[in-house]
Amino acid sequence: MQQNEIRIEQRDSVTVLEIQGDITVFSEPFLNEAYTCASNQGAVKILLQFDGNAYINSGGIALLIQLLAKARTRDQEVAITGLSAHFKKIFHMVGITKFAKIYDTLQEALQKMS
Amino acid sequence: MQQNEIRIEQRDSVTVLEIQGDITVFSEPFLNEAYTCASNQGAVKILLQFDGNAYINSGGIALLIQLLAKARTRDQEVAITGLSAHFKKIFHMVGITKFAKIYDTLQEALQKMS
Amino acid sequence: MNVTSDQGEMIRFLDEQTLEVNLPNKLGYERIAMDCTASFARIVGFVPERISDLKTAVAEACLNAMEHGNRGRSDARVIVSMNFDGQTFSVSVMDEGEGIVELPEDPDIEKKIERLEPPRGLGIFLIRRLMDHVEFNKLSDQGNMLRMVLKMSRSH
Amino acid sequence: MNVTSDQGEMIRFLDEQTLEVNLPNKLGYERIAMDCTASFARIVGFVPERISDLKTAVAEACLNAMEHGNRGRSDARVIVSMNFDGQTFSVSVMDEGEGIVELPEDPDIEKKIERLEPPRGLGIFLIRRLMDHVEFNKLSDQGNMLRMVLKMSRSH
Ligand SMILES: Nc1ncnc2c1ncn2[C@@H]1O[C@H](COP(=O)(O)OP(=O)(O)O)[C@@H](O)[C@H]1O
Ligand SMILES: Nc1ncnc2c1ncn2[C@@H]1O[C@H](COP(=O)(O)OP(=O)(O)O)[C@@H](O)[C@H]1O
Repeated sequence: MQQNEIRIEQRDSVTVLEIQGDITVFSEPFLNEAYTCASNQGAVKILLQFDGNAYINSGGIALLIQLLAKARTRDQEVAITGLSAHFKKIFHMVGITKFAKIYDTLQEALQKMS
Repeated sequence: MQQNEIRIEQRDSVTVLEIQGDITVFSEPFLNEAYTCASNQGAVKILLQFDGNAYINSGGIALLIQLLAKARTRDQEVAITGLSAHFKKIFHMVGITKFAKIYDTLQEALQKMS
Repeated sequence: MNVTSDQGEMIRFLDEQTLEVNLPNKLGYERIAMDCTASFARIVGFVPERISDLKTAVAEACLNAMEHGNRGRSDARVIVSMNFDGQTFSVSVMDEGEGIVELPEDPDIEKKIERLEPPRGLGIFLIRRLMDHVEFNKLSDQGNMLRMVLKMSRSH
Repeated sequence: MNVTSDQGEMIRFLDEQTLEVNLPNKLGYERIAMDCTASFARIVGFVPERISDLKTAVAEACLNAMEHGNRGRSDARVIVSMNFDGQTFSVSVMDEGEGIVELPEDPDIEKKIERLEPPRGLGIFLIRRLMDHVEFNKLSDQGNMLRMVLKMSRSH
């Protein structure tokens, strides 16, 4: 039903996953494929760039937690940008921010990460 | 329940009514007051500037038709801007465009009207 | 499918493609039905332009149900039922009235501006122009029903 | 108010402040309930921030109703009833299940990342954090009900 389009782009040392669309349980194949692809290319710094209008629910957040768990075992740094104020708050509440920095803009993220 | 905020601004020979909010039957007092106020100040060229996100229904369009009818008896020129593509289509369907020109932007309207 | 219960009222069975919104008869609340229909149409894949058409048609049908069908009675209800079968998106708007006595003629803007015709009378015209198919005065368990259809084929 | 008809099923009376959405049990359709609730909350004057909270809470409650209450059964329904009395916006989400057996503890992100706890289990936590008041396992004529409340006073 619901699909994501994910573009992978290397910006200096940072691998940006630009994720279009909602983040729900239906995102699983898309998110996993993009993450695996980035990892196979040797990514060590990964920036997840969400669509500010996306609907993100607990199923989608669970997928992100799984991604963060994998990244930790591989010593990858993961950061997040493109969240609306509401989802920034939600990510704080859940504690995602303990394992992934949240940046307001792509520019700020790229600058601070490299 | 629903309110409009209307700002009246004189731009050279054109009186601009900048209308915030939805256009429905609830807009009647707001729209009438603004139109009367502009007319009393001697407006001859009136530009209605809508909010592109407004919800406009048949009750609101009926109010506009009444305004156009009054303007005609007073030899005022009325034009419209700030409509979404959808409401441009609707205004064409109903025939509003026979009595009020629709412009894509405020700038274009001001230029063509003066 | 409708069946009549022992008490004579009808019980409507809602199937797996059908969604229903039950609204109080309150002017302004047509927006809720409108937003709900738009949300459904977006999920099943209609393009923004057609969703705008649908929103206007649903709002106008609800306004008519509130004003004419239910005659503004605050204890009446408007029920909006929507269904998508993969091809056809249909929306039914039900009120507790008797239906339309006479379908209005298309509005004449010249006459309206000359005040030879009342400024109102645009709702049904818009519904007919925007939807692919419209049926008036259908009998439902709630009373009168207007049913309108949007087809997926027409470039979504 | 609920009354039991001759046939033993319950008939729910909807009052002038109450609006109801009746959804098929389909993952993804929680968005429709969410958009409908948001539309209602916007009309009665809640600010965008609180509407976002409400949207997430309603979506999570609907997901739980679909997955846990109705156990994914495609012929089951989720009913979302919403009411605003001028002060309190309340949303009830009903499913055909037995209710929650044990309220989960708050999620522990460290444990989740260490895989000592499943990644899921965030829904009820979010609902409780975002709403002003939540009641679980209320009995309704549909089965199990979760009721949540948003107060107007809290800076809208
Ligand atoms: N649901 C309804 N029940 C009864 N009569 C209706 C209904 N909808 C429309 N009508 C009748 O059709 C007429 C035209 O409706 P419409 O084109 O929407 O314009 P308007 O609502 O401005 O009169 C109404 O004036 C009314 O007499
Ligand atoms: N409507 C419901 N009916 C029955 N059980 C429920 C319902 N909602 C939640 N639960 C139970 O509470 C648990 C926690 O729910 P939640 O916090 O939303 O996380 P998750 O849905 O990811 O498990 C669920 O796993 C389920 O056992």
